[in-house]
Amino acid sequence: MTTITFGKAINEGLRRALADDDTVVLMGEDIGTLGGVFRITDGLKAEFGEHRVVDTPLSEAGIVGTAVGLAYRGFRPVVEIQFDGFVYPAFDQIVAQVAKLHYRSRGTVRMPMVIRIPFGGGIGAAEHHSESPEAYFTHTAGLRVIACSNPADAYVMIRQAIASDDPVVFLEPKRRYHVKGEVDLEANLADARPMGVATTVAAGDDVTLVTYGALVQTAKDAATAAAEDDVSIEVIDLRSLAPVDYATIEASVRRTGRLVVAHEAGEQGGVGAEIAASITERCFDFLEAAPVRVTGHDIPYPPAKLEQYHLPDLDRILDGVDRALGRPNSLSEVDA
Amino acid sequence: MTTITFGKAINEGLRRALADDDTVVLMGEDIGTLGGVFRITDGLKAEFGEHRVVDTPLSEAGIVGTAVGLAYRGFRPVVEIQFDGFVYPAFDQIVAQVAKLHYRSRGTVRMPMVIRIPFGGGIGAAEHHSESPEAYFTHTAGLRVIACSNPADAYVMIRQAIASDDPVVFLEPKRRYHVKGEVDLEANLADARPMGVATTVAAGDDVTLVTYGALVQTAKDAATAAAEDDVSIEVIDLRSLAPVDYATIEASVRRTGRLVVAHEAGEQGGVGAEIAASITERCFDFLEAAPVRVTGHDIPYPPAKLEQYHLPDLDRILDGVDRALGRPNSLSEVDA
Amino acid sequence: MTPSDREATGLLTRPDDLVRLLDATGRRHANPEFDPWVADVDVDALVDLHREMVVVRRLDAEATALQRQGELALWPPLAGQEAAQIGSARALHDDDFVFSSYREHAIAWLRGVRPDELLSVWRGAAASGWDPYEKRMAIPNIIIGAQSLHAVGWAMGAKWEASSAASIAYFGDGATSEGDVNEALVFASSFDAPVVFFCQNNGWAISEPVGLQSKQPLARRADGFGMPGIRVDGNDVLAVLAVTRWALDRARRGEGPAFIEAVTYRMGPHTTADDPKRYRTDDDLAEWRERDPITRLHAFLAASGADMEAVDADAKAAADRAAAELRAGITAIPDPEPMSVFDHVYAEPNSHLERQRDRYARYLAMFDESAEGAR
Amino acid sequence: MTPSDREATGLLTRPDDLVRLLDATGRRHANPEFDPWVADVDVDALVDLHREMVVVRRLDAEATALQRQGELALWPPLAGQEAAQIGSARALHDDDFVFSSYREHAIAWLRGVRPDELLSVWRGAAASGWDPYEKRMAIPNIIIGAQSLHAVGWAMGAKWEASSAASIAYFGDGATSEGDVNEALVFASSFDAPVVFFCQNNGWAISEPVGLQSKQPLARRADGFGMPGIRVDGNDVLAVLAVTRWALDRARRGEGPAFIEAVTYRMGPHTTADDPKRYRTDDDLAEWRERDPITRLHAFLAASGADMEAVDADAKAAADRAAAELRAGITAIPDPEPMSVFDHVYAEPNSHLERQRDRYARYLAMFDESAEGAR
Ligand SMILES: Cc1ncc(C[n+]2csc(CCOP(=O)(O)OP(=O)(O)O)c2C)c(N)n1
Ligand SMILES: Cc1ncc(C[n+]2csc(CCOP(=O)(O)OP(=O)(O)O)c2C)c(N)n1
Ligand SMILES: [Mg+2]
Ligand SMILES: [Mg+2]
Repeated sequence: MTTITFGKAINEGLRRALADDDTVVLMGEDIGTLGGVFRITDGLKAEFGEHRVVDTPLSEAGIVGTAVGLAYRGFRPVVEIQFDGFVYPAFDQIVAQVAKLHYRSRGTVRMPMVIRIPFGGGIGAAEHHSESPEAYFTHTAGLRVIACSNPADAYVMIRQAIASDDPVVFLEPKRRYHVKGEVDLEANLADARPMGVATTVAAGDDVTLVTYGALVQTAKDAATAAAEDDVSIEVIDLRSLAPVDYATIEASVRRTGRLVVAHEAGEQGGVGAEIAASITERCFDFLEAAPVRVTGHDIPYPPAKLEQYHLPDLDRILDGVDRALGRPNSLSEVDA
Repeated sequence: MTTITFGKAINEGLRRALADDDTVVLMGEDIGTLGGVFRITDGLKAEFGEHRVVDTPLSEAGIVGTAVGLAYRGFRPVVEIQFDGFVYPAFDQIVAQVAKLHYRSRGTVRMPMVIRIPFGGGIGAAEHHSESPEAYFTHTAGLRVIACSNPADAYVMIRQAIASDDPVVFLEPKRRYHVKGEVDLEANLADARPMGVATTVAAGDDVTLVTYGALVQTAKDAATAAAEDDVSIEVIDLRSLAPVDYATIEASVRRTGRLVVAHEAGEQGGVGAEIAASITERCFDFLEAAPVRVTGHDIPYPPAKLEQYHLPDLDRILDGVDRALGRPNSLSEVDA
Repeated sequence: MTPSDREATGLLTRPDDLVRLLDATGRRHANPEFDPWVADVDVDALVDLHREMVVVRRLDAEATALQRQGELALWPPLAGQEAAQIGSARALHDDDFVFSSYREHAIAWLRGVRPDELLSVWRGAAASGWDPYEKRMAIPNIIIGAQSLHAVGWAMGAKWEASSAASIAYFGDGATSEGDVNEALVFASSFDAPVVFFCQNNGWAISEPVGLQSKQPLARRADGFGMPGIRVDGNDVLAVLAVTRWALDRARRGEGPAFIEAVTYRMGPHTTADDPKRYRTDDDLAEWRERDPITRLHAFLAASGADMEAVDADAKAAADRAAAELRAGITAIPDPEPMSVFDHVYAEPNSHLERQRDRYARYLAMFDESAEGAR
Repeated sequence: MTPSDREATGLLTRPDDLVRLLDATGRRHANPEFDPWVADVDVDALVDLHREMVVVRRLDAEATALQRQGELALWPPLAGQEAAQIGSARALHDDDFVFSSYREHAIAWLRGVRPDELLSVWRGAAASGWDPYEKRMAIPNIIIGAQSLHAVGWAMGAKWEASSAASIAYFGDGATSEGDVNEALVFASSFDAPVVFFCQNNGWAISEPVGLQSKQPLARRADGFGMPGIRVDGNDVLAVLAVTRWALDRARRGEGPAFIEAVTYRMGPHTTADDPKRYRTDDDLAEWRERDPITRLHAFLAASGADMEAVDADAKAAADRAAAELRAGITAIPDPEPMSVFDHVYAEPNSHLERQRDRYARYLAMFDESAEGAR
């Protein structure tokens, strides 16, 4: 076990993947010489050379589109989109090509591509640098969507994503890049928890709180805070957003009878809508209250000084828990 | 009242908008000389000239991006995306510019743009010609998303969309283009039903069936068929997918206690998820069963010979109704 | 052009010039720069090119007929573009890799794609027709321009792996307006990728004349992206063969990408769903009929003293065989199984889709049961 | 170039040539083609250009300092690019319209944007700083290249409305690789839009040297898209003024778009969050310091016999005033109200958002109540 940052954990996972498999190639803007604007690929170009860690021209469709061609040739491209808000120019290549090529080619062409996206807010950034585009991808058949929440997972999951024969949108909660944690760099992929499986990161009885990425820590803190109030929250780190590990959530909700889903992305059509709808379908008779969503507002990401009024935080999550439990909450009068 | 096709109704709506307002300009591939591959803009270039009905180079980002510049100048651009599957190259301009510019400019820049998209399947078309991308747009703050289902609505709603100061993604169910209906060409916009309001197209007591676009007719047929079985379905034509007119749905579900949402798009993260989650939230105590979604599969749109096994049809909708009602259905054993 | 530019592109010919070895009457014109590239093309080889053009024109006509008969859902005819396609495809090595759009039936034909493999997609019976690795040709792309980036990526990989193969990206005149094609040129140049951009300028993007996409020869785009651009008479199979060989050869030798604009004409509708009468005149078409790619090679062969009766008989026989194969092929295409709608969405197990598939299977089974009950 | 090409572009200068009127030592070079465009630029006008460059360099330094002090969240310095920006912005008419990227502070300055309007965005206090219609300058765009299409659309509209105004699109060397910029060139050419593409090639796109985007002068891109491309010494304010005037003038006269590549250098980091030491050497920077845009104009003014003490004193005073305004401006920027997070998402009422807003207001009110309760 080594204690390293979240960012370093991904760096080590990428290094390991590059070392283990010659067909792995990293592509992106500023990922080579600079090591990425977040330094996630730091040192990798020096170590593996410019044909394994490729600084590309400034064009996201170009990056993903050429990566498709590389995959056609048998490579396993890992592309970096510099910030969440810059993935949209590549949207066509992702939706019409990356996601569909295995289907369209009747299984002859594999697209083992990983699209790494530092996502989410909370770092006081400029426009387009704090987005949560995950629902666009979870609604796209053919993709897998992963969000990691801690260094240990990050190290393992980036390697699992690269090893997957399906294309994976790999979301990295950028505001957690500097957080440290214990990582087992010798971890064997074969023994690792499959990336499609959710993790119960705090056990509880009263309400099930599902989230992913940066909010997992906030959710854990909420559980701790709630415990002082004698409210027992079970926190589930989703890890895989598509497909969702419903078995884990279902088992929990059948016990607790209450569900809260939290994410930074907007509410309308967000991942929370899918989980709320699916869990209602699967656990209707067990639910004691409607699933509650605690999300970013349905607004463009606001300027830095306002982001605290947009992002779900501990208090908003606890308010959501109170709503699920029927305790006094911000909407008590409204719903009454 | 005149009896015209759905396609002609849009054509007449566009003609009227062009005639009423000099700032309205139509842009797209093949919309001028050819009158569009579906002939929706037939005759308009001849009537209004090449600066009002503009054949553009083959580039969707280019079309939407230049339309943004035109809107900056005070125009009201109505752009046509030739088929649903070709909207993705314009996704960045739509999400980062069209949807956000009013917010980003603190209300100084209006984006009264309409993005017309013939959408959905059922016409035996080639790849990328039958998609239902609406959930990508309903999840995008700043956009309004409209889907019309009949000629009379189409004529009015395209004009309302053009008159709106907000950007509107306007979805036209292409397989209904040839269907005829009565249209009041003298209809006054001031008297028209607001486009944000849903329409109850069949009254019923046992279950609320919500859908939009091409499936509205299927839903009405399902209601007729179910009536013979003494099942009374209330069918709601959503019309506006963002925002959703929850007042109408809520009032219905409070009476029926049961909800079915149907759409062609995939289930995972589709519009149905949002409606199921929102209605559960709003009507939990009134629901007698979990909301049911009847949707396309979560697969890339399949080849023409398979589309009947992908698209919800009357039987699948009735099966969904049976699920909502707890009558024998395809999942009876599974759920038991 | 200054000498330094010539050096940069390796070309004497300017992108505005039209490389033509056989004119519309079938007369052979000397071209010191490109003649060497077809020095080996003897009468037999010309007869082969002629036959293949006759065959693909026939295949195209048969497919169009099949669409009219309801056997195909749609067909995008290639008529008029035989020389551009046969000439360029003949220049390819076996290990080269093709990335194409939807109209490149003749390319597929020369890559060994069988008629049933070609037709299954247009019949709506399958998402794609052939194994790209077997034919060394990717599945065609309908999203305009998208495949150009794939060709570049493939070529980047070929270079990194020190392979001697090249890729070729086929796209139309309309496609040059899409961002993807331009980005492909940027990447190809930056990475010196062994890729040839083969633009079939057939005059039209559905109803839009090429002049709407560009006011000048498309080949001129290339220079600005750091690669030679060459304009070739796309109805001259010999010239197309020559310039494509030249471009592929320099790509393979590590000299980077090149851009070819083959000036041709789409004689038929955009697809069988299109009505070109709405946007172009018969005169326009008539003019291009005069420049028919097959007629001119035929004339040249005749003037070269080939036994034209044999040539014609042989071509007709080959076309008849291919047509028969095509008609047999269409009936051999199986209708897909309903549940196959779920196949190949993912390469690996996917819990969500499996559940959805199971549920749909149960749903379909209901009808079997009720059918059984009814018996 | 052949005479016919010259005609097409209206240029004697080739896109590979660098238009330079003042060299790095401040010596004036005659240029028969572009001298007429600055024939009216007398010493007073030069002094004005000098002063504005001094002012914006100072504003830039102040803003950088404010970022270091935590008053701004981020700042993308323009240092080194003063001539490219001041020269081109001085060429604009009042009714022209600017579409820019994020580094064009000097453009904004000359368009009359106040320091507080300029800084509020970088402080994280507002989504945008000024009214685009008042300043005739759109809100800046961070999505690389996106604004180029907006400039073209605006210009298309100007043409259709027979306005005599033109638009100008500012973007960087890196941006030329994005599909949007290329599509903008296509549309501009197709519609003969009165737009000037002004590419500041400052050598870098964050850590990537321009050579990764293009192996040759970016100005050469233009010809392939049917418009003249011109390469100008971007550190020579006089030359920049001349070529931009030329380009805007022909655009206004209905001769269509033009592309200017201003060769300059980003002397500072990409943004205050960047560390250029990781990707470029001090030598590189030192070389460009020799070509400083301000020094050379200063030398030329001195050689022209201007009263340099007055010039310097005047420039310094203006810079001091601007700096004071800037520092005062930053404190004048109000922190936004929490509930303003919902403002301007839509221009019209929106039931969903209104509900969400109400609920959030209730949520925030809880804290007020508990705060009150605690009192
Ligand atoms: C991204 C995208 N936009 C629009 C279309 C619709 N479309 C199909 S073919 C075509 C014209 C293509 O013209 P060109 O590139 O010249 O090829 P050609 O058909 O002439 O072979 C268009 C607009 C599409 N398939 N993809
Ligand atoms: C679509 C998109 N991709 C990536 C980025 C991240 N990014 C911001 S600035 C920049 C470099 C831009 O370089 P250039 O166009 O030369 O402009 P400069 O910064 O030199 O002024 C990059 C890659 C972005 N803002 N937008
Ligand atoms: Mg064409
Ligand atoms: Mg730059």
